[in-house]
Amino acid sequence: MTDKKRIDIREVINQGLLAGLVALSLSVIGFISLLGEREMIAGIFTMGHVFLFAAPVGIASVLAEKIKHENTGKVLGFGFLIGVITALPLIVLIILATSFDIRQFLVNVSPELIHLLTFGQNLVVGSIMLVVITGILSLLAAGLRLLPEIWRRPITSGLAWTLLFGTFSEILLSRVRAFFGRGVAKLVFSGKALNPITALLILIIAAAIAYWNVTKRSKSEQKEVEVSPEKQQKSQRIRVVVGIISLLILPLLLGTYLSEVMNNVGIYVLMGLGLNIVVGFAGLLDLGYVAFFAIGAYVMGILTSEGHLGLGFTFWTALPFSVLASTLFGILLGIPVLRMRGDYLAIVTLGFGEIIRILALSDMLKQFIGGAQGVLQIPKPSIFGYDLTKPEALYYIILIGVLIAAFVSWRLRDSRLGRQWMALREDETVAEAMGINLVNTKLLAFATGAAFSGLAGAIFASKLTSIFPHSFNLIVSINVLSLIIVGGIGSLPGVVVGALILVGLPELLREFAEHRLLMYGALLIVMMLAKPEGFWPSETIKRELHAHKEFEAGSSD
Amino acid sequence: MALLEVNNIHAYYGNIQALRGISLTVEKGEIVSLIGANGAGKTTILRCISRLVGLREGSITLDGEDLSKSKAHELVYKGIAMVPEGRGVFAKLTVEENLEMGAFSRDDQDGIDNDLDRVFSLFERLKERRNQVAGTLSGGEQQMLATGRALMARPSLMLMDEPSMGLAPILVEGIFDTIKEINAEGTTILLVEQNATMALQVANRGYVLQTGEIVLDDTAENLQKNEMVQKAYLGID
Amino acid sequence: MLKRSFIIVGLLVIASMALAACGGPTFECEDPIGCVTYGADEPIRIASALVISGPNTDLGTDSQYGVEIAIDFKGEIMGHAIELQAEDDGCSAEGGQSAGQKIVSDPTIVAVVGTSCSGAGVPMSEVVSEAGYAMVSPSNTSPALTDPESAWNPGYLRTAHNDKVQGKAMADFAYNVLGVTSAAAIHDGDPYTEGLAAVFAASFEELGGTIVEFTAVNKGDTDMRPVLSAVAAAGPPELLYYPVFTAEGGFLTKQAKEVSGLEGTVLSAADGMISDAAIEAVGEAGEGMYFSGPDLSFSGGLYEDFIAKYEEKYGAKPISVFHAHAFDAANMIFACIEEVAMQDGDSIHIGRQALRTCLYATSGFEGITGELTCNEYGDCADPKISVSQLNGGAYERIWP
Amino acid sequence: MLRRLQDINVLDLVLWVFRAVIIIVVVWGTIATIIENPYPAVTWTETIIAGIAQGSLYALIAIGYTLVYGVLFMINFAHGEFFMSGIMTATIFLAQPMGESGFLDTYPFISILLITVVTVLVSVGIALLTERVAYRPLRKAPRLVPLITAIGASFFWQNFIRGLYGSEVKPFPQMAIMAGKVSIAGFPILKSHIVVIVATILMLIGLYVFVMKTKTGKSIRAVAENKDVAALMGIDVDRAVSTTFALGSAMAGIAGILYAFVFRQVHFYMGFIPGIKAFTAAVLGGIGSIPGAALGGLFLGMFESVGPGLFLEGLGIPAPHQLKDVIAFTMLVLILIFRPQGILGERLAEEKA
Repeated sequence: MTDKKRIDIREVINQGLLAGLVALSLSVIGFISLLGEREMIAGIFTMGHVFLFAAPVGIASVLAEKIKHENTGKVLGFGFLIGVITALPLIVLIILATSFDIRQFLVNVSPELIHLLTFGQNLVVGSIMLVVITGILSLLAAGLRLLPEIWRRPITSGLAWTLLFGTFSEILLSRVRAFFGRGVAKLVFSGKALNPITALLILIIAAAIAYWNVTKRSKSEQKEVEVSPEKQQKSQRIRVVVGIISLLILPLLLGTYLSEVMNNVGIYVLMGLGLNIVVGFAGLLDLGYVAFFAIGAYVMGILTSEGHLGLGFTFWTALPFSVLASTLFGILLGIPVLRMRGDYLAIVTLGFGEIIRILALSDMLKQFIGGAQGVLQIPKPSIFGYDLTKPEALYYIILIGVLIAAFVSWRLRDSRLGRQWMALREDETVAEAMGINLVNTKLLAFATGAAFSGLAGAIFASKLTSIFPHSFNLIVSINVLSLIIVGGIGSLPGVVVGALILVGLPELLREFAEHRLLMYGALLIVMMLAKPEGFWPSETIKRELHAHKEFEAGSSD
Repeated sequence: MALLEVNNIHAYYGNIQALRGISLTVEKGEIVSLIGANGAGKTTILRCISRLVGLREGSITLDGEDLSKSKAHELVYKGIAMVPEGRGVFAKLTVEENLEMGAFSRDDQDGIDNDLDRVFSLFERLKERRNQVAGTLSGGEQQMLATGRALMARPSLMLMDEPSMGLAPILVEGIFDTIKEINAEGTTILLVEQNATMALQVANRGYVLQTGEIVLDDTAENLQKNEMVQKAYLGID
Repeated sequence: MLKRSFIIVGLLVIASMALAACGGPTFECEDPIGCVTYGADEPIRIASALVISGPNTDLGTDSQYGVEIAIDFKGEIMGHAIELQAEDDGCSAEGGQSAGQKIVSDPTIVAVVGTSCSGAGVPMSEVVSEAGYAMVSPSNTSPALTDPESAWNPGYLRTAHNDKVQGKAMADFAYNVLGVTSAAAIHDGDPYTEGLAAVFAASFEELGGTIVEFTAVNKGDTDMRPVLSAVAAAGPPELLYYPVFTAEGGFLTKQAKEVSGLEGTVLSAADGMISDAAIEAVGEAGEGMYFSGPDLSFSGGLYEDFIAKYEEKYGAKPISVFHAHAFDAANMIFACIEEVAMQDGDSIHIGRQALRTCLYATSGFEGITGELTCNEYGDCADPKISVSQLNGGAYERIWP
Repeated sequence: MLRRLQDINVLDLVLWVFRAVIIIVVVWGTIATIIENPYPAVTWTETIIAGIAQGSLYALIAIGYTLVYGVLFMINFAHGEFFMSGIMTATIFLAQPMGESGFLDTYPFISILLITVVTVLVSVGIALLTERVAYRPLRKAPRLVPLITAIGASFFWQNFIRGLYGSEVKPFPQMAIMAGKVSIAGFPILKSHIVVIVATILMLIGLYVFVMKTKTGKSIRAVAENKDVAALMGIDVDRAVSTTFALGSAMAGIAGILYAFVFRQVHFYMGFIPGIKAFTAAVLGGIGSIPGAALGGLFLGMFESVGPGLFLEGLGIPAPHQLKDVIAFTMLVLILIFRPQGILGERLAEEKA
């Protein structure tokens, strides 16, 4: 344990090649060139460059951390070497692409990619530039590790914030434009990207704040501040109040589009809260959760539509029916799977989800629920004659739904039923032996989960004003399952965090367009490897996971 | 030099410390018994030695060779075989296949065939059922199978975890007779047993374990006479 | 500590934003739903909302190229450059709504070219209309979108043909030109496909033919033999019409040749399968097959210039069908901007209602796709449907 | 006690109603179809053969699922991508150029051999990489965690391959030796279907012999039962798991080749749905059981092919083939209500569920 890992030159070469392969892969799948069109800092670099250099810089940094106790020259040298080696596979690609037509096999090895890789220069000059630039960037990354924290932290923090602002510059641009007018927007941004001067400013401010934090913390370490429990309670209460107020005024700050994004997140939060009961609390793996969402949406759609299918209900009169219908289906679909376990349950529920979707799509039911043409002309909810058409207004409906669902979940978790669910999750047989009625407990979990999902579906239908069967495919179920696990299974705030990451973030990163699912997949893997308990884990699950970690046996490394 | 030397090992399950500085030795040709109550850490010691559980501190050496860097599947190549707790036969494999798995580390087909005959002569019952799936065997037969399977590796040291557990008393005697027989043929044995009476009868030496620590170690004879051992483990008041 | 600095930086940003800016234009807008003002050397901003991700990428990208070329050709309007904000409609209702909300959250955008897919068009036309914007779709063909009884919204127009036209034209071709009297139709559950197949079937029966089977497969299906066998058993029909997309269309075409009873059946599909990829996918099995679609045999110098520019700019022949429709859509918008924009010193003001009114009043507009005249519900296409045949690995226009 | 009895009775009642409804619909539909007799015999044979061929593909993919499940108890959601990636690569780099140059028809067997080698190498390579990076570190984590990484891996590979080769449908050239039909007992059957069925049977026998008779096969079974004890026997568990992944993905890769022979076009998305179907087939047959997976695959293929025509046509339901997945999943539920462990599955021990 204690002996320091020695890193020899072979390992450095391997790591460099690894970085090179990552960069090469990102290049040949068109990731780099697609993002190459998206400037981060106007005229200086694009998002494509960020991803191109991410691998060597990251790996050099990690490696440097491991060997930073050794001499400076070695650390810097190794860093530089990693960068140089990274460039080699890319140079091979450049040579291949310029001498053969490899595009007939690999469609994304486009001239734009080669242009980006060679910085617009010819083969030789471009390759040399590539080697030098990756080398120097990796060297700097390695060098950063050698700096004392008081310098390192401000620099990394400044860079991170600049990149963050650059990434979201389009959103920021629209916000700045909305609040300060186009004049200011033009001052801060060039096109959609950050102006170099703005970028520099952000870097300096963020670095200064980080510096201030570092120095302050080293001071505050000397005098530990005691916080009395009353004070803590009070600050907790203040935090809750501030939280609620900021939730209430959020749409005013966010504007139309971001409110729309928040609404999408909110609908997923509602579904996530429901599935969290089924999977997180009761441990029943449900892969067809979208079925209840669909049922809620379709009931709302049919009841309220102003088209030929509709029955003329209003949003508010239809809402109870939507929720009720999904709940009933939750119980109905729950019954045949009561005796199934684990993966059998998973595939059967997945089947249910598909059955509902296909039936919605089918010609068989077309005359009742619209088939492929969907249900159109669904009115938006209205309150006192005021139509909630704008996302900013709809936000409050969703917020209320989420708060109710969160409150119910929270109360259920600590209730008798909640403890029965936990017991069920731990061990079904033991739970049964303890006198827990498995049938009721399981059906209640399915019913509650379905009710939340039905509510989400009802709001979804009304928000979208038209529903099509394609909106209810398997990906939705997978998305909801992933978001509760990424957030931290069984944890209520985790659902919100998960939804923000998996639903909100991709909305904002529309540049990634066709690579969104690739990023999503990679994120899920990395996330599970690094933080299997999720971003905001519930306490019990965290404990369990750590027990598992410590259990590590000698047989697997 | 002792065949097996366990030196001051600490092991944890989660944050719970299961072993607190265990040291013990097993000499070549011995039968050493580890006795102790449920949860005292007996099984954990065997799992540490066989590398199924990681160590936080301490060392384990076999014939002077450090084992702490080895992986579980390498140990059998170094001469350690284990009869795991609950027997751990492969229920869906046949008796013969189970025994073949015991000889997984070996390539000498002739030698394996010989040893197969030897195991079958040691346990006649297994021979009758050689093509039967192991899950259908009785508890005693499964114990025979697990023991025979360990023998198939031709180990120099055999770790046995609770061989008598869940068996009828008549069978228990048979098992301990077999243990003696195996030992007589030259295999060193480290035995973990709750049935302290039997364990100390066959053993040369013994260790008494309490809540992760060794509280007594002596020859089997002396331990049998020890008042505390008699009270706590032998059921003699 | 990262959390702390996050909060601080976040607060700084929010606080600075909250200090909402003051000042405004001196111009008085009299338009009932608002005006867009572009100051000196500010570009006129239009948005596109086309499918530029997912399996239908080609459809949207091609249209986007059409818009980009329109911008290049136009250069500037009244001294203002034109800037395109490209959004993705995701070819889904959710995607359409998100894209729509994103567009209407930007008050500097004057009009939209989009959407690609009808499913995205339904919610988006509502969002866009409500916010007072105007949109012209190059490729929505669903009848619902311009049906005032259904999903029509003021502010929605399109240069693409209505499915009713294509389905009818195909039925006409089959019955009157090919002389077949029995047919079967297969759709794949896509609203576009289903609508087209349904119109075809209805029109064909109206003409006096019989539809022996109207059935469906699913997207993602590979083994079409059972459904094709059922079709063969029901007729076999003289003509099989499956207006689906490349993947399923490829399977249907190849397997139809292998199913007993369908050897003599004429195969036909629609514009979802007019692409180089589709030619490759159907391979030899597709020889002699018919494809209905918008008439792309455009002529005139404008189209030649367009294609030349397209090839120069994107290094390829057009990758899908609706680039010209998109080009026309953009130009319709430009023409109306020019008509309604009010010069005010270096600035210009565009009344949103005025722009809409102008668009709906478009009449006899000379575009690549023909002479565009909008009706009161925004159908502007000069609907020329043609049928091509796949001959020697290339589409050959044979009708009309 | 009484209350519990009541609950179970009600539950049983509902389940019986469930079963009865499905069975009545199926039987009624079948009888109606038979009376109506809409199809000639040739349609039935074609449909059945197509079902067997499709079922064979499902079986081959399902075996990979079941092997991995048997060893790791994890749902390897990415398995469909192993199936897709190999044949995609071979199509782009081998089959298409060879088809254009005519090599494919001049040397058909060499071509098939080359395609097989490349396909299997790529499929196995991707499977091993995925196992090493995304699954192995999580072997001791709770079961949902590797499920999520598997879903992640599925999305990742799907879109990676799409990025590499593009999103269009890629035609796989028709091979002359596989074109056309042969007549067996008076019924014309596609040559490619025969190839698929024969190849599947051979692969299944080969795999069965490997797993049951060879030392490696036995060691895999031992690892499946108990990893710790297997390690004590000297079996390198990591290697056994890798071998299992390699075996499963090789089967999937070969399924990909057979798919290309029958359907003659490949696509980056082609693995996702067969992956889910194979998972269904594995569960239908009893997950963890190799013969079960084969049988489940066959059942599923048959239900999908024959089911719509047989069960629904007679009921006068429009576009019955649209509902083939509904039939497949309903049959799954029906079978699992009768036998919760699948057709050939053993009752799962508690700790595995």
